[in-house]
Amino acid sequence: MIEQPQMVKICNIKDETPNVKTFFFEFTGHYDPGQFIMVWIPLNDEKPFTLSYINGNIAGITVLRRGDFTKTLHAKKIGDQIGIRGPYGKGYGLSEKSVTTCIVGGGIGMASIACLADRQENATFIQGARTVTELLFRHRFKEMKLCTDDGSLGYKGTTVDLLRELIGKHNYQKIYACGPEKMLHKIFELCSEHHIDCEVSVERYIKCGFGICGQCDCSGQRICIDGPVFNKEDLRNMPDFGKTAITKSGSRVSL
Amino acid sequence: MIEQPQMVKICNIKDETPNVKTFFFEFTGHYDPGQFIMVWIPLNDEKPFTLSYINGNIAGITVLRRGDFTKTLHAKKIGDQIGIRGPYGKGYGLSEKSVTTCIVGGGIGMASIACLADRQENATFIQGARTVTELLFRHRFKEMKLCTDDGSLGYKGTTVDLLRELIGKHNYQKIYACGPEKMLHKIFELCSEHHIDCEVSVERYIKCGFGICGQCDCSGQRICIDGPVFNKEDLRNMPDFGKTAITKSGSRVSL
Amino acid sequence: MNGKMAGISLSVNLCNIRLSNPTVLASGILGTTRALLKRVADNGAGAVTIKSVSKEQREGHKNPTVITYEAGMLNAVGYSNPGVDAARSEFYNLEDIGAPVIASIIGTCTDDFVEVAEGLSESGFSAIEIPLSCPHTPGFGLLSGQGTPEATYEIISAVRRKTNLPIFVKISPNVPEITTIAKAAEDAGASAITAVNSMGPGMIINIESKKPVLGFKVGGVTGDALRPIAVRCVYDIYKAIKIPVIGVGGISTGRHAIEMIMAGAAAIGIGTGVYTRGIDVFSKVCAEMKQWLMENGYNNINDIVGIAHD
Amino acid sequence: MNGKMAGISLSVNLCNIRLSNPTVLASGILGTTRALLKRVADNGAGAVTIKSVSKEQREGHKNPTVITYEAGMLNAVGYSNPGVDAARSEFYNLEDIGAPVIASIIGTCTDDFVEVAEGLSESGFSAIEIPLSCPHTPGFGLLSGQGTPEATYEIISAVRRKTNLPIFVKISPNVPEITTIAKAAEDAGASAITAVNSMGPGMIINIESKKPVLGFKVGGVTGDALRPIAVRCVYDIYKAIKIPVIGVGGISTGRHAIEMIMAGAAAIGIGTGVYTRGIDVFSKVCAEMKQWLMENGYNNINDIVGIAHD
Ligand SMILES: Cc1cc2nc3c(=O)[nH]c(=O)nc-3n(C[C@H](O)[C@H](O)[C@H](O)COP(=O)(O)OP(=O)(O)OC[C@H]3O[C@@H](n4cnc5c(N)ncnc54)[C@H](O)[C@@H]3O)c2cc1C
Ligand SMILES: Cc1cc2nc3c(=O)[nH]c(=O)nc-3n(C[C@H](O)[C@H](O)[C@H](O)COP(=O)(O)OP(=O)(O)OC[C@H]3O[C@@H](n4cnc5c(N)ncnc54)[C@H](O)[C@@H]3O)c2cc1C
Ligand SMILES: Cc1cc2nc3c(=O)[nH]c(=O)nc-3n(C[C@H](O)[C@H](O)[C@H](O)COP(=O)(O)O)c2cc1C
Ligand SMILES: Cc1cc2nc3c(=O)[nH]c(=O)nc-3n(C[C@H](O)[C@H](O)[C@H](O)COP(=O)(O)O)c2cc1C
Ligand code: FES
Ligand code: FES
Repeated sequence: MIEQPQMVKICNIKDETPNVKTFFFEFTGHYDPGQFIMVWIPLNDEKPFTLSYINGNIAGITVLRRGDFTKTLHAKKIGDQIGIRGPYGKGYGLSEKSVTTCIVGGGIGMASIACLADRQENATFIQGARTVTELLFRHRFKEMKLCTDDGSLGYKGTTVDLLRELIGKHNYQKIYACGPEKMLHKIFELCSEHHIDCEVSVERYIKCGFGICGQCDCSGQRICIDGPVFNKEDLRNMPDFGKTAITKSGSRVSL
Repeated sequence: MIEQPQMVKICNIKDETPNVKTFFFEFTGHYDPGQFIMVWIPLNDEKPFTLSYINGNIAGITVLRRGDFTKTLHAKKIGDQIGIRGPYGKGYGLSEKSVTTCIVGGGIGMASIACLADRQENATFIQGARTVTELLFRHRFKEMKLCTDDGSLGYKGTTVDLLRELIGKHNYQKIYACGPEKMLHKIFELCSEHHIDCEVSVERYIKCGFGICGQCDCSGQRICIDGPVFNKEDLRNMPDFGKTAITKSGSRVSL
Repeated sequence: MNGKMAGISLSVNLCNIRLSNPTVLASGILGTTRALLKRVADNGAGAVTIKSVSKEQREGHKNPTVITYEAGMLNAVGYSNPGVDAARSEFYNLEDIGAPVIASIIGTCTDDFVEVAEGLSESGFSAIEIPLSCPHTPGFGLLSGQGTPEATYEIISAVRRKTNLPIFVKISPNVPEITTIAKAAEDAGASAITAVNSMGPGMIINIESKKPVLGFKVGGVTGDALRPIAVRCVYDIYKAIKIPVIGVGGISTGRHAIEMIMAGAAAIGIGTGVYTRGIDVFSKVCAEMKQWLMENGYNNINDIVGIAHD
Repeated sequence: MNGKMAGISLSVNLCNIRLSNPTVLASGILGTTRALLKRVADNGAGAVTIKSVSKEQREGHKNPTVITYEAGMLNAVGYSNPGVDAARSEFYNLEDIGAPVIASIIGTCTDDFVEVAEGLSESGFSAIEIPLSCPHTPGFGLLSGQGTPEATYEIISAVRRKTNLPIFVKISPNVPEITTIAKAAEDAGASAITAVNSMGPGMIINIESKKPVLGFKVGGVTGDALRPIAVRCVYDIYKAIKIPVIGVGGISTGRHAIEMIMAGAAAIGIGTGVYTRGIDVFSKVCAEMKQWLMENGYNNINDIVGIAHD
């Protein structure tokens, strides 16, 4: 394979929330939910995003506006081109229909888990956000259990609080999660405690995307190629998970 | 394909005449009679030879001692290694059994035509040499018609003389020939005159063997990749054939 | 589609030489005889270059002189050529070739270059290319110090004084500051820069025999391995000088050609591509360029020259 | 077969550092954290090198920083690193890594090199590698003139005075006379030469967007494209100096490693090979080397070092 961006035309843009937009483009490769692509804006930068939609040969990325790159991306119009390469990494492993599963998305982590939710039938699906206006995909997934930190909609509290309650009632055998690492770490602890399988998607600073630069390290695991999705056993051997990460320069910071 | 020599062990050596030896080695690739391989002696040189024997996975080259390279080759012992690459070029086209054919080998040109004679059934096979001790493969091809310039064995005269006589008697539809270019050119003229198809193998100085260096030119045809075997139509458009050739330096010399 | 493609122009004007398309047969590939030049022109080349000619005849290095590997080709032909007098008789009636013919001349000293240039001046060549950059022939190019700005200036000025033909100076990618060489050539009166010659040299060792494979042990590296280096050289030179650049190195597809042209090449040379895609690589590359131009809304190749700098 | 292979020794002594095998993780590949170094050692590397560390933290160039193409890889990471103080806390307990760890240090001036070398001197590194040869980071390597014999001599002598660790000097293939740099390093007290760093730089233009792909536009070329150049550099340097050479460039198989060792390398670095064959490229290359040695009647890798020169 040759790791170089291919230009694609943005064929549609959807405003999801005031700070989140979904960009649609043609995409024909194989894609496992949880994998990511690198999105290139020439002369600007190139950063990782998961596919949040796949519909025939149209895929979408759902992007939260944060810094320079995502601001530039948000300014793109229908017809503009972006470069994409990938998909990269190891996605979520789908469960048998008979396995009772729960999917948890926190914040923009929803983007990563949406395609999984499309494919994993009969799962409980929990979404958490700080407030009602930040909730995503409410029309797409009608059965979602919603949590907001401020109680502006649904359960008042975190996804972890709600998950803890639900675990008491349901016999989940497998939990999938994507969101802030603090949330993921709590879910990992919860799953360890209750002996539930889990798979979570971990974020680190990505440069190459294919396992050579070492930038995305988490305890010797390369997020980009060994992850981004890890299971409970993997995470047990990743002491950095939930604790520290290395930045763009390689400096170690506490989470 | 990667054009680099592979080392093979010489597993047998046969003295054919005082000046000609056959070297046998393992060879598994596909080979069309008339194609050639490049034979490398490390730190010495690398030159073209046709395969003169193929028997299962053992092939042979039959080499006339001439200058530095063939002298060094003649000094090789069983167990020594040589490098080979190829086969290269376009070989002879085999004829249907129903086509009456004649194969003509002159001097060391016999090496090129021997594997064709193995495969082309029911052909008349003529060999010419200066004298009896230079005749090749007499045990291998029992039915050969032999000519010597000095009359020391068989027909006294050239292969062309004999061929002219035989054409009178037999209705050859196709003639194959390899040998000195003067002989080839006469056979080509003979075939043109009698409206007989012919294929002859032309020699030029070979360097790359795969069509890039231009060293083996004959009227815009590259011997190494467009030939070395050409048919009557090809030859008609090759005014250099039988007349001039370019040498190792590119100087043009008359034949 | 074919109808639309017909409206797309590949023709370029290179130092007042009209090329029907920007593909040029690079020197040292098939340029040994008049007949081969004609055959290459018949296969679609916009211009053809002869194999470099020196004052005296040269046999070149021992074989193997050309080998390939995973990423390209290595060669150390060693400038075999029949010498200027023989070349003059080989290359006659060049108007009938069907494409402009470029002479390539080499020398071991300034006087040699002048003598060979003069020797070929009446033959009908459209331009003279002067490689100062061979990495594997003692007495010539990099192995005799011709690749410095000073030597480049001296040699090119001397030839400039003796001929009215356009002069293309062919330079090496193996130098820390390629633009200074290009500038020296421009200052000396060069009409265009050919960038680049083969890089390295490189070596491939056959591990079974424990010996370097090439007869000369080392040779210049060309083909895919060279392409990004050549593109960067052309990109840098395009910014640094005003005369046109002929981009050479690793081009075997229309996309490669377009990449090189976007970097700033007014025309593109093809060498190793004759191996990877056959002698009709020229017409293939042209068809692919046309296709791309059509699909991307261009109808003239000249519109994209240097566009990557915008 | 396995019985026989067990009798074959790959272990090498490099400047009195014992390596269980000659494969070394090249600098800049995965060497960002202690955990990754350990993982590479677990995957069979004979030694591992950290990503180059400068005095201050650096974010490096914008992405894309690493891309691949038909013949290899281009990178312009731009020496992102956390700076020497952070590196000291990252790289602790190096004895537990399972293979010797080599520090790689960079600087914009001689004092920086000295400061970084001193800053890492108590961390348990087995050697210090000093690249003077990066082709794509302003202020460092070739872009700040560190690749000349004079600069090499100055920087290496200065560091030599301040540390007792073996010093490996990493040099560029982009210089007309590589042996003069190797000699300058040897004269300044270097313990070994690492040859080579990435070549070029090269450029790849995305023709649809008409823009260079790398964030820094140009980047060093590595992988298959580089191998014959690297082999030739090692071959030349081996003849020119007495200290050992670590051969780096395009090695991803046992055959490649053996070729480089025959050219004169006492050990071999692997970078791009981590991409082409995976993180276990080290154990794969070792298994392939053993297999070849066995089939060819050798039982010690040291017996073939430089054998192509005989
Ligand atoms: C595997 C993976 C999948 C992702 N999927 C999505 C997604 O679907 N939707 C979405 O909105 N975001 C996603 N992200 C995060 C997204 O890459 C960052 O939000 C984006 O790069 C921010 O760039 P910026 O220049 O706008 O912000 P900056 O101001 O540069 O940074 C804002 C935050 O984003 C992080 N970030 C910046 N660059 C990178 C990078 N190269 N790699 C990882 N993190 C970075 C920074 O560490 C910081 O925390 C994903 C990240 C990873 C690792
Ligand atoms: C396609 C082809 C197939 C051949 N097959 C055979 C064969 O099966 N058996 C055999 O004995 N000979 C064969 N030859 C000829 C053989 O290549 C030469 O005899 C050999 O190269 C001579 O090398 P030397 O150094 O011993 O002699 P030199 O003294 O170098 O030359 C003696 C003669 O061989 C010719 N010659 C030398 N080098 C080459 C070269 N690289 N390419 C072509 N001709 C060369 C010279 O022009 C001269 O006429 C073949 C040649 C060609 C082109
Ligand atoms: C076999 C071979 C012979 C060459 N001979 C010459 C030569 O005589 N003069 C010259 O200027 N360049 C010579 N070159 C260099 C080419 O003209 C060209 O610059 C180089 O091959 C890069 O282009 P490519 O990658 O398309 O092959 C030669 C290259 C090859 C492969
Ligand atoms: C992504 C990447 C980053 C690199 N970073 C560094 C570096 O920080 N310091 C250094 O000395 N060399 C660096 N290099 C060069 C390598 O160490 C090595 O010399 C080069 O890649 C050639 O080896 P290879 O062909 O096996 O990759 C880097 C190479 C790559 C591909
Ligand atoms: S991003 Fe480079 S190794 Fe993961
Ligand atoms: S030998 Fe090189 S083209 Fe035929």
